[in-house]
Amino acid sequence: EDYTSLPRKETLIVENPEGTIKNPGWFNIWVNGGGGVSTGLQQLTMDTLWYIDPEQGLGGATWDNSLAADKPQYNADFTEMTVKLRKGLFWSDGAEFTADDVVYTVKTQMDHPGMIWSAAFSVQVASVEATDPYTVVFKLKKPNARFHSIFTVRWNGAWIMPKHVFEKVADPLRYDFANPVSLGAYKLKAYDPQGKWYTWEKRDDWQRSSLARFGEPAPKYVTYTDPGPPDKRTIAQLEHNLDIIHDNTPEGMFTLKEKSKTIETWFPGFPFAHPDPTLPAVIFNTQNPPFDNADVRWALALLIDIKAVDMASYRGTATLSALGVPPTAATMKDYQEPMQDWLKNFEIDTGKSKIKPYDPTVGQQIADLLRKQPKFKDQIPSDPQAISNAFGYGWWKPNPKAAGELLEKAGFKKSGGKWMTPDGQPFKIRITVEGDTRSVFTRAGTLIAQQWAAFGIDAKAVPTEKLWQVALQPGDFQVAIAWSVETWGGDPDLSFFLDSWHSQFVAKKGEVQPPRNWQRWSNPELDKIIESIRGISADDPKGLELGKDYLKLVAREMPTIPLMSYNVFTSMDTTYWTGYPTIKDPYTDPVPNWANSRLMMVKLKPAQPK
Amino acid sequence: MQPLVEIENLKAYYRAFLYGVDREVRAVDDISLTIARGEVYGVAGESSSGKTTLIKTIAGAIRPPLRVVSGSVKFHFGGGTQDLYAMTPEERVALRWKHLSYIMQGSMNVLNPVRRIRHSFTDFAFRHMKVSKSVFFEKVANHLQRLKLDPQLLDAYPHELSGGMRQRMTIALATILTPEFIIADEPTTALDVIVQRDVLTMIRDIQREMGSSFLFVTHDMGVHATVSDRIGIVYAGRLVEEAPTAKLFSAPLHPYTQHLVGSLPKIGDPSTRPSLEGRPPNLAVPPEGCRFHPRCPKRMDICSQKVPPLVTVEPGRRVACFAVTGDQL
Amino acid sequence: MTPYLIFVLKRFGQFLLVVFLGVTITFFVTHLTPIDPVEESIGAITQMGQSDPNAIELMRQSLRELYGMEGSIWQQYLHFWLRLATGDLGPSLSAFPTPVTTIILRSLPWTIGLMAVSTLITFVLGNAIGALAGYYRKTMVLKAVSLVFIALLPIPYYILAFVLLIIFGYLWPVLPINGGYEMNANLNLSFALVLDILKHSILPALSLILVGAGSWLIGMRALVSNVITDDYVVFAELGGVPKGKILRSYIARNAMVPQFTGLAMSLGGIFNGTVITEIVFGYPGIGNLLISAVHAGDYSLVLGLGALSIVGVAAAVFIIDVLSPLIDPRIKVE
Amino acid sequence: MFTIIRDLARQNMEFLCGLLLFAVIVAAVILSYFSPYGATDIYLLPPDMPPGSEYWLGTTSRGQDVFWQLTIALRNTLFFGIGVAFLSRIISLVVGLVAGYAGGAVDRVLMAINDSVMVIPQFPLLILFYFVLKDNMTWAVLIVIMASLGWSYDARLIRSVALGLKSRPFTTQSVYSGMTMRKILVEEHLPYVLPIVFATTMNNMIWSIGMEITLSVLGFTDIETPTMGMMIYWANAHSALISGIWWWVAAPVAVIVILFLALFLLSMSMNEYNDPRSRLNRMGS
Amino acid sequence: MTALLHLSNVTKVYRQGGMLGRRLITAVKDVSFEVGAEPEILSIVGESGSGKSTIAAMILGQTTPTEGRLEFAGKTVSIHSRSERTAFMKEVQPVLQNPFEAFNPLKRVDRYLFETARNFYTSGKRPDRKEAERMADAALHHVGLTLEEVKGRFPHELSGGQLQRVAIARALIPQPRLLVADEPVSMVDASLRMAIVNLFGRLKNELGLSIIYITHDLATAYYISDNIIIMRKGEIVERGQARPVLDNPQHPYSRALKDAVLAADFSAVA
Ligand SMILES: Nc1ncnc2c1ncn2[C@@H]1O[C@H](COP(=O)(O)OP(=O)(O)OP(=O)(O)O)[C@@H](O)[C@H]1O
Ligand SMILES: Nc1ncnc2c1ncn2[C@@H]1O[C@H](COP(=O)(O)OP(=O)(O)OP(=O)(O)O)[C@@H](O)[C@H]1O
Ligand SMILES: [Mg+2]
Ligand SMILES: [Mg+2]
Ligand code: NI
Repeated sequence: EDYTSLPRKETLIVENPEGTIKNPGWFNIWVNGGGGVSTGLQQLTMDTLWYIDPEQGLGGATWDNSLAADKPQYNADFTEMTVKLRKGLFWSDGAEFTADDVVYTVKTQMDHPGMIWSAAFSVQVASVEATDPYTVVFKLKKPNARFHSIFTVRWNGAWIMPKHVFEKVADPLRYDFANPVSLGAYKLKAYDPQGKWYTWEKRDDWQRSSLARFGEPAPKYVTYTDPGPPDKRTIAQLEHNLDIIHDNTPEGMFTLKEKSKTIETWFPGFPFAHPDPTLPAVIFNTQNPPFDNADVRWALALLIDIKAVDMASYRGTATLSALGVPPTAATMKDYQEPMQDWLKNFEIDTGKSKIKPYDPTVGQQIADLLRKQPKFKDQIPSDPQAISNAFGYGWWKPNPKAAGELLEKAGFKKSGGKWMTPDGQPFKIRITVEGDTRSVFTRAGTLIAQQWAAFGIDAKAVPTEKLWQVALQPGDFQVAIAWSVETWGGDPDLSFFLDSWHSQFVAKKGEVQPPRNWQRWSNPELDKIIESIRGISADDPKGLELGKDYLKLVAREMPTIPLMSYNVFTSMDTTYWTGYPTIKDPYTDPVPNWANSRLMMVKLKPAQPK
Repeated sequence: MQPLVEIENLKAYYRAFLYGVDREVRAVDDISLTIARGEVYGVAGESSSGKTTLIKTIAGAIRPPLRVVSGSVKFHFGGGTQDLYAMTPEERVALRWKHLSYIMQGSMNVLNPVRRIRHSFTDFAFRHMKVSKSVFFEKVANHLQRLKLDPQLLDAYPHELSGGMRQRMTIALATILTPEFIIADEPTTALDVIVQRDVLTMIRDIQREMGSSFLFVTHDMGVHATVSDRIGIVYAGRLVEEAPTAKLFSAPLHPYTQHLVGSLPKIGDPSTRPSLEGRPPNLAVPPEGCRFHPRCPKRMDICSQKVPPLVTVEPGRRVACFAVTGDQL
Repeated sequence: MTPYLIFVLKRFGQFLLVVFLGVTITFFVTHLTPIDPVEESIGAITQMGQSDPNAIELMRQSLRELYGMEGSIWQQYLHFWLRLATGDLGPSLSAFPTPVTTIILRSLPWTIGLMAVSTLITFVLGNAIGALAGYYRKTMVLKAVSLVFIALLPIPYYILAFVLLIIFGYLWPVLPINGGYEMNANLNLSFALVLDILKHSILPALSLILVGAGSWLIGMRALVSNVITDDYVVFAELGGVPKGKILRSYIARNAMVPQFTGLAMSLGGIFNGTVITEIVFGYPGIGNLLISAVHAGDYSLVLGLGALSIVGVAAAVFIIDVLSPLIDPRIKVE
Repeated sequence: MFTIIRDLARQNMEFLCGLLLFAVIVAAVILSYFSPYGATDIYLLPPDMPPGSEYWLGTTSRGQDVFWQLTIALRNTLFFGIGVAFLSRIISLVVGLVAGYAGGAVDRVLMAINDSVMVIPQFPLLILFYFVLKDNMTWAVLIVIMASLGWSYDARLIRSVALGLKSRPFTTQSVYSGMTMRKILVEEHLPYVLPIVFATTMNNMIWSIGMEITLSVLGFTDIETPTMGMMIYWANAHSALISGIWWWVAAPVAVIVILFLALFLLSMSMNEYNDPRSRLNRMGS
Repeated sequence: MTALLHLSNVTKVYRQGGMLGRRLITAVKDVSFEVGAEPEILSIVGESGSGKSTIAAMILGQTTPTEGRLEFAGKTVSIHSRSERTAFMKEVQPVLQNPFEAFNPLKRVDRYLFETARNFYTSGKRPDRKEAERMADAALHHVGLTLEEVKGRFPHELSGGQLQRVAIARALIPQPRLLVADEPVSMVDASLRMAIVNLFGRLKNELGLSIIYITHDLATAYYISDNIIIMRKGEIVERGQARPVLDNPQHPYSRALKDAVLAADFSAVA
């Protein structure tokens, strides 16, 4: 073989947001061994029973039966789940995919604590067996209407292991799975021993993979690479050396838009970025005073001027949300839009007066504001629906007067221009932000701190590396900018995050909180909603109503102040490939670390003839 | 007597700015002297009287802040006449070591400490000898043997040699090309008396053998008595007396010389020696008139007003003192 | 035993002591980290995925067991030395069960290659210009060149590297700006590969040299202006030794002596890697590894890298001390 | 004192340049106290304005005036650098002088500690401190930590000079004058090592400020205190270089360069002034 | 009557090469001598490296002998605490070789006088500034200087002779009984040399001070000293009254040493 790169026209080059992989030769995705995941491994070679697309999906549905031939079948009390598998799917080494692989996956993991899905299976699965080569039956330890979600890819899911490979291995925990056998349409071609890049090649027998249902994947090769810090990604894409940037700074995105004629983005104009189904928010540690008091939380919310926060953080490219779900995809039409009337009439009592805090025109205002900047003038949508999609429906109006009243109601006093807590101490807030890793939210945090400080609160943003491990998990924070809400994106069922908000999972003060519900908020009304959701099936229409109940509850209680969706500045270069997902053809999430982004491969077209 | 070096009205000053004050140190102030071929000329005097400066000026080792203000230094090497301060730098470099070598003050420490001594010989002398390397080192070895140095020492580092050996090495280096004129500044200070004696005799022997002229400085009168043919006494930047060695010791004329000779204690002579009172003059603001007059026992009125000229009182013998020569002008 | 051998042995004892103290301090400091590798691992596993709180508790227990994190810190300390005695640094906690040594050895050659070469070039360049500028004080060109290097010295390395990158990778794209070799390169040893590796190292090396040369230059210049007035230099000048020879064999040769200790230190220091170079140029190496290990609370990897660096620096100083009699013959070891 | 400065300024171009540059720095530091904007306030001004008559050095993408931001950042950075240099100088002086003078076991113990500190990898240690201390990692703490990492090399230098001083006759004279060790070290030996102290101060400041910037660029410091590193951090977080907001980066870099050129020129010309040999060299020309 | 200073069988072995070295050097080998109770000047002469300075260092308490005993005024010299050291320094003071090096060039010379005065007070309480000045002035008078000439001056503002006299004056302040002068004139030129040597003679007579005078220079030793010790390679080769010994040296080495003296007496050479 020559010392040459692969033919550029046949290669799709994608950013791997995991950066440089520490243990590049580790492909055993079932063990957290320092290998990469978004290296193409989970997007191109892994497969499992079902997928839910964060956007609209191919084939007309967000739900996709991938390895499964059909939706999961539960018995009446949700203690047994039966799965029918597709026939004619093969591993890249020629072995056929069968029910044995699924059974092996579950059993092996249960037998090896330390494997990634081991605990999840152990907690739930009583037994699993293959009743025939294409049917698997799970018996559960207790009723669970959403057991299938473990095999349902949102970003990832419990991937199916190749039994014929792993059964020959002495210890699956210590096996690196070099030369990974693929169940996807691609297989490993080469990788950098320094962990900078991975290249996958289309299988000759791609037709024997589940993706083949949608057609032939176009790129012969797909390379996932670490292109370095944002500015370098920008340069690389300007030079057409990087087809998909996973994420960028807003400014980097503006630069690309300005300097490159071949850039495609989710929104063609502002805010360009793809709103991921994740809800960054001001998260209070509600176990500690004064943040255990909803009045205080509301007061702080009314002190935020969201337009300034938007400009400071996303520079106007945020998609705002006043509600406790991210303003994206399915939730837009399922929750955001239907709740508008309720929001407009929603009232809070400050103790002295009743006010209607909602301002439905915020999106419009931001659009107007942006339109004033000559550079962006033409890129700002004007159609009201487009504005709502791009900038969100509305947000709370800043109302310092009401905020003051609420604080006073909570026993705070203002003296000498400074707010004092009920026990006479200066009201001091430290907002923990994530620093460099997610610079946009760091910017938001500093601005919110400034707004609170302007009101007489001693507020300051403090960056912490490893925000999640160091602050959120142990509950060692007052207020943080982070998120505790993620949804399926393409499906309105909120159980994905909400189930773990049940008070049974809230850690005691000083103990480690399981992921989600970082605000450590427990509420009997919420528990009731969660329990009701547990009792119905995932596609029961009643779920939507329960979801709205949740939204109303958190609007009243404000355990977190939702800000916006997690907008990801994914940009796609059309020099070599076209057919990327955009708002016009939202067949999947363009953000390439999502396993769903495998759908792109079949939709892409070479821009230039070979 | 055939002159080899003629120095006329040499003035060399140091100019220094110190804390905003412009200061001029007249370290060599109007000195004239002549050195004959084959002669050993000794310069003696107090510390800081300008001996080193004089010698530097003659050797052409002028670096700021030292400046030659006026006067000339003429050499008659190989029959011709060369004026040191009218030459180009290249011409001066050509003279060095071939015709004129200079052993600086502190000659124990002038060899490159991190290289073997062999290299110093190559650097200094090889260029001038138009021979092959092996012949060159043969010559060097012979020369070293004459100075009672083992030729193997060429492969040693300077610090591996004792002080005496190092000084002899420097001397060997300065004499290897048999220059016509050798200048040395306190070549034997800080040596053990026994070693010092050996080195001095050796210098003397070599000088005689080569017929070179030799100018050297020390304030140790014992050394002068042993080596010099003629001695010049310097006081505060001026030559105050010049005489053949024997005469200088047996009948010094200038009061300073008299004191110098008279104050030396001797073994076997327990009589009390006087010590010279007063401070050495500050060369930045030297006394008016005769510079010795503030400390002089024979001081007269005129001494503080006029500079006594250097008068030849008998052949080869000059002195600058009104008490000796009278107010001749 | 010869005195030199005794000297070497004693000096080696000192080396061992310093390594022992250094590693001990690093051990305890790394174990102070509040980041728990288990929680870190759970974080990675649950990232955007399933997160049944009961399952997570179970996962926590099994990982703790798997990583062998039981036992008091003193037991772990003892265990560490016992293991180290056999050359084993244990498994990495963030890339379990891959041994720390495997992970380090993968990146180390890149770090050493880039840093050793650029350190040496920097050393030679900085000292050469410093020596010239110290000797020929009035030459305008030298003054200007020194000034440029001195002005480069305080420029934040990140900025300098980035500006180079923008210039040579974007405005005038002639040099590769990412990685140690071309993406999708064929990594079998070939002339083309070597050439490619060299090409990729130009910018990282250049950036290191540009910021690094200044301090050598300043040091050398000062040393030269001291040496220049030493007697042996003056003597050589009076002896008519040619200027170039004086500069090389007299001035530079003597002024270099203290610089070698500095060189040893910086060569030892290369085991720290250079995080920013690796980040900016995407160059492979242990600097990035270190940062990610710290982030992951992977103290066995941090400690492995720390120990490597400590041994590196201490060994470099040890070697230079042992060799110093060769560099400066005046140093006696009797 | 004044005459010395005037004198130096008159004869010595380097000194004059250094002095002028230094004056610029001092002026900026003084100006920082008159800044019309709060040090940490953002979005007060239109962002991304290029340098011009209204905003001399332009504005940042965060809506801050680069000029005023710079003066405050310079002040903080300078105090940081001086703080680290000052503290670490004290440690290295104490260790170096005592080890050199006392010799023997004291020397060996101090040098073992010294060498151990010298070999410890600083960077990971700093990051670990950052993790351990979190909110308590204030600038003061960072100064102390940096100072306790940055003394060992210089202590060795000072020790080597102190070793020489110990055998100087005037030390014996002091001993027989009945002076205590403290007095001898502080009053007799200290003046001799001060030139080294000054010379190493500049290197130490380059090191500490460089470290501060590196830590900042990696996001390891207090983002609410404007410093040179923080300015670069924010500029970087806003892709300033790639999006053409070059003045946001150029301004702090220029100031750092000016600061160090000033320090370098001053320390160089002062050293020459102190050393009679090179001072006289210059006069001849 | 006990001797002022008594060395019995003193040996000093140095380990060369610091902590690393192993070569042993016997700098002083089994040396015994004494300085009597009556004031005297004792010269120690000998080639370079013969152990003269080592003996001085031992007498001054700077190093301890490897073997043998050193008694001062009948008591074994043992310096362990600071107060013992102060008490000892009150009795024995050094005069250093090079006057230009003996003072810190960055400090005023009077500082050493005042420091000495304040640290070695004989009266009950620590002298104040005035008293210290008085003591310094008194000591300076003995060497033919006044405080006025010295006060506020830096070393470079004084001549070598003056400096050496200031150094001697400083040593006189504690009113010691023994001065140890290690080559006090080897660095000053001929005209100053006699001034200092003559001063020693005066101090012995006027203040009743004993002086150990270490030198290379046989002529001045002959000129000033009462007794003499000639050393070679750490051993005493000859001793006795100065003049008889030098007039007629017995040991071959003493004779060689005498022969090497370059006589300035011209007739002797010619
Ligand atoms: N570089 C210099 N700058 C200023 N003045 C100097 C310099 N070198 C010497 N002098 C002064 O010039 C005068 C003569 O000094 P020189 O060295 O010639 O004396 P010397 O007779 O050789 O003394 P010594 O016997 O100590 O060697 C002295 O007053 C000295 O202070
Ligand atoms: N501190 C020391 N460590 C090791 N050896 C030493 C030390 N001091 C002196 N010596 C050695 O002891 C021997 C005697 O030295 P000393 O200084 O006493 O001689 P000296 O007679 O004073 O010589 P000089 O006339 O040169 O001053 C010499 O060989 C010297 O090298
Ligand atoms: Mg001289
Ligand atoms: Mg001695
Ligand atoms: Ni007795």
